Amino acid sequence: MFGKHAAFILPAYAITLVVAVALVVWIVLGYRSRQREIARLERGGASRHGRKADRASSGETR
Amino acid sequence: MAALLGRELRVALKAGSGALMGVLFFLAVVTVFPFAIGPDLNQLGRLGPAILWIGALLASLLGLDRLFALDREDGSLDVLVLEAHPLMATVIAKCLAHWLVSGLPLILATPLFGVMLNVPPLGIAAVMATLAAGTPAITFIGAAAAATAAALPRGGLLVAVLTLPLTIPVLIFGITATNGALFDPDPFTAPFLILLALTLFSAVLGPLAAALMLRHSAE
Amino acid sequence: MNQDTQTLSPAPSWWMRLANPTRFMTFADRVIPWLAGLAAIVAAVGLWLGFSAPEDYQQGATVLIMFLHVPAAWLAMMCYSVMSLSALGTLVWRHPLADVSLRAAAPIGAAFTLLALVTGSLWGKPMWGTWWVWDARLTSVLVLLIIYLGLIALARAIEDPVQAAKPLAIMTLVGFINIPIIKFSVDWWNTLHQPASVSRFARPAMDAAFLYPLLVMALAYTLFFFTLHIMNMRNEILARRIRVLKLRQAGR
Amino acid sequence: MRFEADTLSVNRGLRRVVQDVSFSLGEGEVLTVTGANGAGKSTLLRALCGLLPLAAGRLRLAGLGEGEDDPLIFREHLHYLGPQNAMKAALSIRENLAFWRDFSGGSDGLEIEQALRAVELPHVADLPFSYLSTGMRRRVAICRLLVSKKPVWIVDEPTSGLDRSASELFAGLCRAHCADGGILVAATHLPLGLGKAQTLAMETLFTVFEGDAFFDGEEA
Repeated sequence: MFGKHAAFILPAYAITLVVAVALVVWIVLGYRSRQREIARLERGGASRHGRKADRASSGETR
Repeated sequence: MAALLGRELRVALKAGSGALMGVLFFLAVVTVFPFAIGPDLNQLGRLGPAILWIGALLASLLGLDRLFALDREDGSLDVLVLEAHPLMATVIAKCLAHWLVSGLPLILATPLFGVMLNVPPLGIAAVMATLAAGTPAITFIGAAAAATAAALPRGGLLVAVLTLPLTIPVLIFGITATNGALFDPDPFTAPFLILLALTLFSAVLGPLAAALMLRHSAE
Repeated sequence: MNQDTQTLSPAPSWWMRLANPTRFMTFADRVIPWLAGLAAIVAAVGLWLGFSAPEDYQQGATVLIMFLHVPAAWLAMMCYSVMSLSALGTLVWRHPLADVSLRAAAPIGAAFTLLALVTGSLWGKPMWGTWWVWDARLTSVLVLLIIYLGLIALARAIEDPVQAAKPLAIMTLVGFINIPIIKFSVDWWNTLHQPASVSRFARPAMDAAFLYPLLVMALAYTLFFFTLHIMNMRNEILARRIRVLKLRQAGR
Repeated sequence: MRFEADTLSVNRGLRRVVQDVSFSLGEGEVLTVTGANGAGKSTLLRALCGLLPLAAGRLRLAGLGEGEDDPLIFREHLHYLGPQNAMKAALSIRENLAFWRDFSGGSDGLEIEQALRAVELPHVADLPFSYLSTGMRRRVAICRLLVSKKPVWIVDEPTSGLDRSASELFAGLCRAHCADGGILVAATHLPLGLGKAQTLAMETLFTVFEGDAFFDGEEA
């Protein structure tokens, strides 16, 4: 199917796939760990509104 | 502007370390090459101009972060930014002073190092001419990165990394012009003029970017 | 800055609507799955087209690598343009998410540039027997990679992202202005040193069989890039929220 | 000439450090800014000189005509004495002061000898700056304000490193500056002894974050 250059075509596709998957995985893991981190921090009381919540503002909570 | 140029020169001469460091580093680089390439003189002679250029480029890159860092440390950067009418003029004055202190000595040292590398006199003259035309461009381009890194702890390395790719055209035309002077078929004037054009272009772009960076010295 | 920055240049309304991180996050959550799906489909079509294309008489099957190499090089350039646009967003329009977009795009751009270099050398090996040839285009892509990594180093060097926004934007634009100069000087340098034969690396005249898969793959790469870019922007916004929460905790 | 600020707010990165500061200073008037460390005194002063961007509010040096409400333009009429001395250690006092006089362009300032006598350092003109003690260095830094005349002085911890008599000296210089129609904004811990002066006590803002607007999306 790839003839004599298979030794170059396959690695090319393999590396492209590896890099693409690595990028996706790195970003998705980053997203998940950051969400967990925010949840942990917000549970720990450091809510984003801080003093602003005392002031009568809309303060819609996400 | 003249006042700033005067002060910068007096500081550099009094402190004296700036100029010397650059030339010493240049000497170190030039000395290292023969160990790698071997003592064969005519081979060194052929590669001489390239070694001189690389040495000068690296030496001026590493001296760049001192352009603003010293002023930030003693607080005069804030006042310079405050008082400067056109801030770009102040940056250009500082770049010129820095070039006179660290760029010019490299050019003056070129004959000595050129002889060490068995570079023919014509080659040495060509390298000096192209360095004279090219090294200001390195200082100007580096001014923007130096302004960025002034407040950072290990700013020097960052300046070199940020500036190196931008100075590649200067290196290319510097060496092409030098070879043009040495070997007949190759042109000399065309690359040399392009080199001058690069310097003029970076004399505008670099200080403009550096001035923009310094306008709100956020630290 | 002086007080009238808002009236500096009225940006299009939907764009400014996106300027607000919370709305951007909901927009991102909605659009990412679709974009990812579309990218996958287009990539599949591209690959199918590519593999069914007849073998090139000159390069044999290695033309298949070109379908990866050329789009990657295009994306490396396109990504830097997106970063430069974001840099303008920071400096000129003061768009709050411009810096987030610039920082999110940098690592992806660097990855595509790396990909272009690797596939380029894999493509060149069967033809010249060496893994790396100082061809004008490959060298320019290499210099572009150094610029990318320099910007990423700068982004990590300055601790506070908001204070790093301006230096990053300025250095991105300085890089952007210099890229054509670097391209020009590398081409000049290349023609001086390279005997004409080696620069055969220039793409052979394209016939349709190769052009379509190439364009489809380029579209797939672009969709893939925007998916990753929006996802990474989402990460960057979350990272800044974490920073605010931690600063607040420190302040307590 | 009036130096007016209207609900100034300044950020350091995402942190709101200065919130809704207002003042109005006529000629001869003094504003002393007090507050604990980290309360934002230095940040406010740097913002007044245009060294830091304003997050909100307006700043004007009225009476200047064109460019009077843009700190980047009117700051040429300001002297800023920061926590550091802005002098080159390797150069002599005379060279340092001569440079700042020429660079600032103030033609009608005091002569260098006069300025040094005003801070009681007549004999040091030709010594390198590095030879001086911290107190003497601070006094030379104050001389920079004398060698070129500017209507507005913005000084941050001017008396740091100064003993009682030197602080008295500085207070005298400030009184002379104000008597001459100058405006003074000083951030300081110890009282400057300047008699009638507006005061601005700054308290540390921990909880209010510019970030709130950035993340909660009240306004774009």
